[in-house]
Amino acid sequence: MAEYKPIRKVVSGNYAAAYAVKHARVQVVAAYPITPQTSIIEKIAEFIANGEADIQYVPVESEHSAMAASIGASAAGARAFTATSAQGLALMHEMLHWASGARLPVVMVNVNRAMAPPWSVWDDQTDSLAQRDTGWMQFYAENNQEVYDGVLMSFKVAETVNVPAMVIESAFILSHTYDVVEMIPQELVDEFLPPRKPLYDLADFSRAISVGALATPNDYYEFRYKLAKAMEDAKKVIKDVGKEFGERFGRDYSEMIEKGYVDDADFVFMGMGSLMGTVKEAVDLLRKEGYKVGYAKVRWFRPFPKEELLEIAESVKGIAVLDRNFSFGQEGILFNEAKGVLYNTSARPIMKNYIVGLGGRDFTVPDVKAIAEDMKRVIEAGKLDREVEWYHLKR
Amino acid sequence: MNTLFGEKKTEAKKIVFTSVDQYPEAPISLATTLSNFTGDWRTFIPVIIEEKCVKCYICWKFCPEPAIYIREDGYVGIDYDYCKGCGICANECPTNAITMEKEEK
Amino acid sequence: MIEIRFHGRGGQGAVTAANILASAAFKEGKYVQAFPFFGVERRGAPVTAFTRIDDKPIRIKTQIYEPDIVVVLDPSLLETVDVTAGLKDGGIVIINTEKSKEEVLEKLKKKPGKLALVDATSIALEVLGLPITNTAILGAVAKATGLVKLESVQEAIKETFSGALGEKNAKAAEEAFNKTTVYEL
Amino acid sequence: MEIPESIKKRLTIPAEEHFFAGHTACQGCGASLGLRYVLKAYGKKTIVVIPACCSTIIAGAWPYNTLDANLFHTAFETTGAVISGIEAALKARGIKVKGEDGVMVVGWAGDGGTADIGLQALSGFLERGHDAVYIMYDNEAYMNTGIQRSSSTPYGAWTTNTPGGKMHFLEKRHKKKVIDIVIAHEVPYAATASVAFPEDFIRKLKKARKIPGPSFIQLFSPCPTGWRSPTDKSIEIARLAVQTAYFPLFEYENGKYKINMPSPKKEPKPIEEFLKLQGRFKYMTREDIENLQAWVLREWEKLKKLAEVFG
Repeated sequence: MAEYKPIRKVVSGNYAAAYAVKHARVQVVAAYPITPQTSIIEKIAEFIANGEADIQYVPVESEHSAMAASIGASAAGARAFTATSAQGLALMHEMLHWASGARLPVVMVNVNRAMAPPWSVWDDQTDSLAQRDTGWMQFYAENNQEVYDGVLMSFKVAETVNVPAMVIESAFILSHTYDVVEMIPQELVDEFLPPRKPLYDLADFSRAISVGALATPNDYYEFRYKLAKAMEDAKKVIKDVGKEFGERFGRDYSEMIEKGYVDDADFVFMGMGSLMGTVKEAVDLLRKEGYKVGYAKVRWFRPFPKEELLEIAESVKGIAVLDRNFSFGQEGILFNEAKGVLYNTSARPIMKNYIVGLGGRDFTVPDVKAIAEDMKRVIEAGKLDREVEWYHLKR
Repeated sequence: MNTLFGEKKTEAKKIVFTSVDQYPEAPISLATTLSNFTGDWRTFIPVIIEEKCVKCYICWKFCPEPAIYIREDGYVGIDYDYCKGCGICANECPTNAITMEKEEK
Repeated sequence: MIEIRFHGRGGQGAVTAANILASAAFKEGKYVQAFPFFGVERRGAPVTAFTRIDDKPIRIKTQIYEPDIVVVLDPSLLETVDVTAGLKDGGIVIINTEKSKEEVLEKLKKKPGKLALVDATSIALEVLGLPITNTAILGAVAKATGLVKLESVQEAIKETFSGALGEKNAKAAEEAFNKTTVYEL
Repeated sequence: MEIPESIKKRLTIPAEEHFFAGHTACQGCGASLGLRYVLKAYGKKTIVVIPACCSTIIAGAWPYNTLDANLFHTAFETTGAVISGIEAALKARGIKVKGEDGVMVVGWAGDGGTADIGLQALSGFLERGHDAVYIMYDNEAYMNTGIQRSSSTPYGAWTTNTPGGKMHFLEKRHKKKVIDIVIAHEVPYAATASVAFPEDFIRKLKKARKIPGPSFIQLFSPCPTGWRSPTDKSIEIARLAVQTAYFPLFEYENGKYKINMPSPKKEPKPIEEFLKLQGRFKYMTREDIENLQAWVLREWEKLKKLAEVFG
């Protein structure tokens, strides 16, 4: 193994994604422009134009076709990548099922953006979380570094378990924010991520195969189980790949939930994506002020890290779940998932759901402090006043 | 074996799995449809009158199954395991060398 | 952590200025973050961009509400935008203007600790032949704040714009660096 | 079994079969014949993409494959996009596509999946210029879901959602001219073909293989089930569609039109000859038939003019 000397660059989250695509030696990119994803494909096009990347770029006429073309490319043995956001992701929905059902390890970056109407181009997780049941893995990046690392790791995990993966970054807060990213020299990426070995290959004519034919009720069920099992197996692969990544490049991702101050915390903030950067900053300040608070950043939402969540829940009195998303008629989506995990266990922390930052409403350090104050009060009272708090709501 | 698909047909098997472990990881096919004998769909059966056959192979050309094959002697044969009895061969035969007859099963 | 806010108009390169400043600080071993106001940018409309500079990794992901430094790329913005909004006590304001210290102070809602003035538009017109002031103003930022060296700014400029364009822009920064007047208030 | 060389020489279409029997197409199905011809023309080094349509079923339920070639089943509206992605992957992997010995990437979609829900993906495929062949097998309605009208359904036709009845609720619009939309993309090669003329169809498939860029073939493909026609009449009906100039066979190659059939010099047969064999047209009034006949002749004149001016 060659010695690791990182290349540090100041790049946007979108450029970090594009660099990762280049370094992963992606062979086919089929994508459609949409704010705020567009600069990912612009940067990839620039790499191609400069002769820096040997990629077949298919400028499709819609996101539905972007995913369809990616599926075709992946089925024909190529390493395929696409990127989208919000409305585009919703348009792809049908084909997301197709990618996972055909067991194709397509990797996609979704730039989290709120769904319209009203029109919005700002950060909101409802677009990706609405794809929860499509059989895609979901990795939520906190910062640009995690966008870059996430894309590289996702290819490795996806191609090991033959399940597609989505790397999710916040609109503007990451996509258009320049930040320091440590990139990995190409030869070291190559060692970490060897060429793809497909499960099947449409370009192999040694035996004629059909993929995805009609399966009767007698057979369909078993294929669903296979996918469920692969997603479950992915947990170990994710942890192993995350550990390997840490050993090679110094950034450990062996935990599906990144934890801070959990061991002696009364309560923790739980959430996903860029808002957890602000939470970490705030938690440090709160600690200095004497609050016994920690954080639990959910990196992988699918497969869901049940076991790690349970460990946290057993050691704290309360969990404040921060959801930049909402499931109408119910509650925040991460909150809903986390509560569900704990039902059949003995862990019974008080859990309160804070709906924050929908449609890009800025979520700041003072906001975290205010929520900490509220959560402290709830824990002291030993009971919930209300389960779901629309924190930012103008009243 | 004197049929269109010869050995492939004799080897064709129905595949029935009883355990999830037997299934492939992805829904890829494992066999041809040759094990599916569609001949029992038939109500009318094409019968070749060899004396009238001029070996034009139009029937062979237009068989949608395909269930008509060309024999070594140049005449055509019908693989009744697959022939669904649509009657195109009889309708297209320029010399009326194929007739459709009610099949007794 | 130092937080800087840029005010400009769409098309003047405020966002690029924020990025170049971040790159320059990055060259000097700092951790940086640069981003536009998360809005819908249109040519001519007032725009805001931000830079954060720190000695340790920057985790905070919010907009900047209480800047240490404010940089104004277009003098006309003083008429319509409260550029000193949230400015920390003793903060620095850097303005592209031909006007005098007194005239400028009259327009500012909050008195800064330090005021730096430079006629970046004239410099840009002279050196680049275009009234795009984002690179020139960075020379003034280097001069007034000492946050980054002029050389780092010039290097970052040349990485952003290649060839002769980069050279010219680096020269504009240098001109501005030399022509900036700094007032301790 | 092997066909003797002496006989092979006399065959008008390739002897090789890459389409297995045992498939589950209806009796007298035109689409299954079409697929058989495609594979005769292209052989087993072919990747066929099939969206939701009758051919999904015809090609075999899991775990069986009717094609002696690789087949990818995809969603209804995605044929154009999926063949684009496959072609891009093959190129990325340095695998030869099209030409004499390259891999053939073939989209095989029905008229609903092409003229309606798949039109956008088809357009994208055509305008981007991928090296693949898109075949629309045209049975003039949504047959797989139980005979609903598509934009390719002809004027006056009965379908289950244009059922006639006392309000005379039949298809009121003429057939969408998908081939004209395709030609508007300035594709290198577009053609119409018919299962009744396999030699012509296979010649066109082979031409599509040689010409770089995207090719499109609209294949007239009778459906006895949906057309309420006797199963043995499929070829006869398809032949009459050409002879009446209802579905003339022509080619568009690099800007030039060429009519193959029927002869532009002869008067086409009256449309009734085509209509009378099919139960789907039995609710048409005399006026309906006249309207359809007028449309057929008008379009035929138009095509003849195009061939004359841009021949």
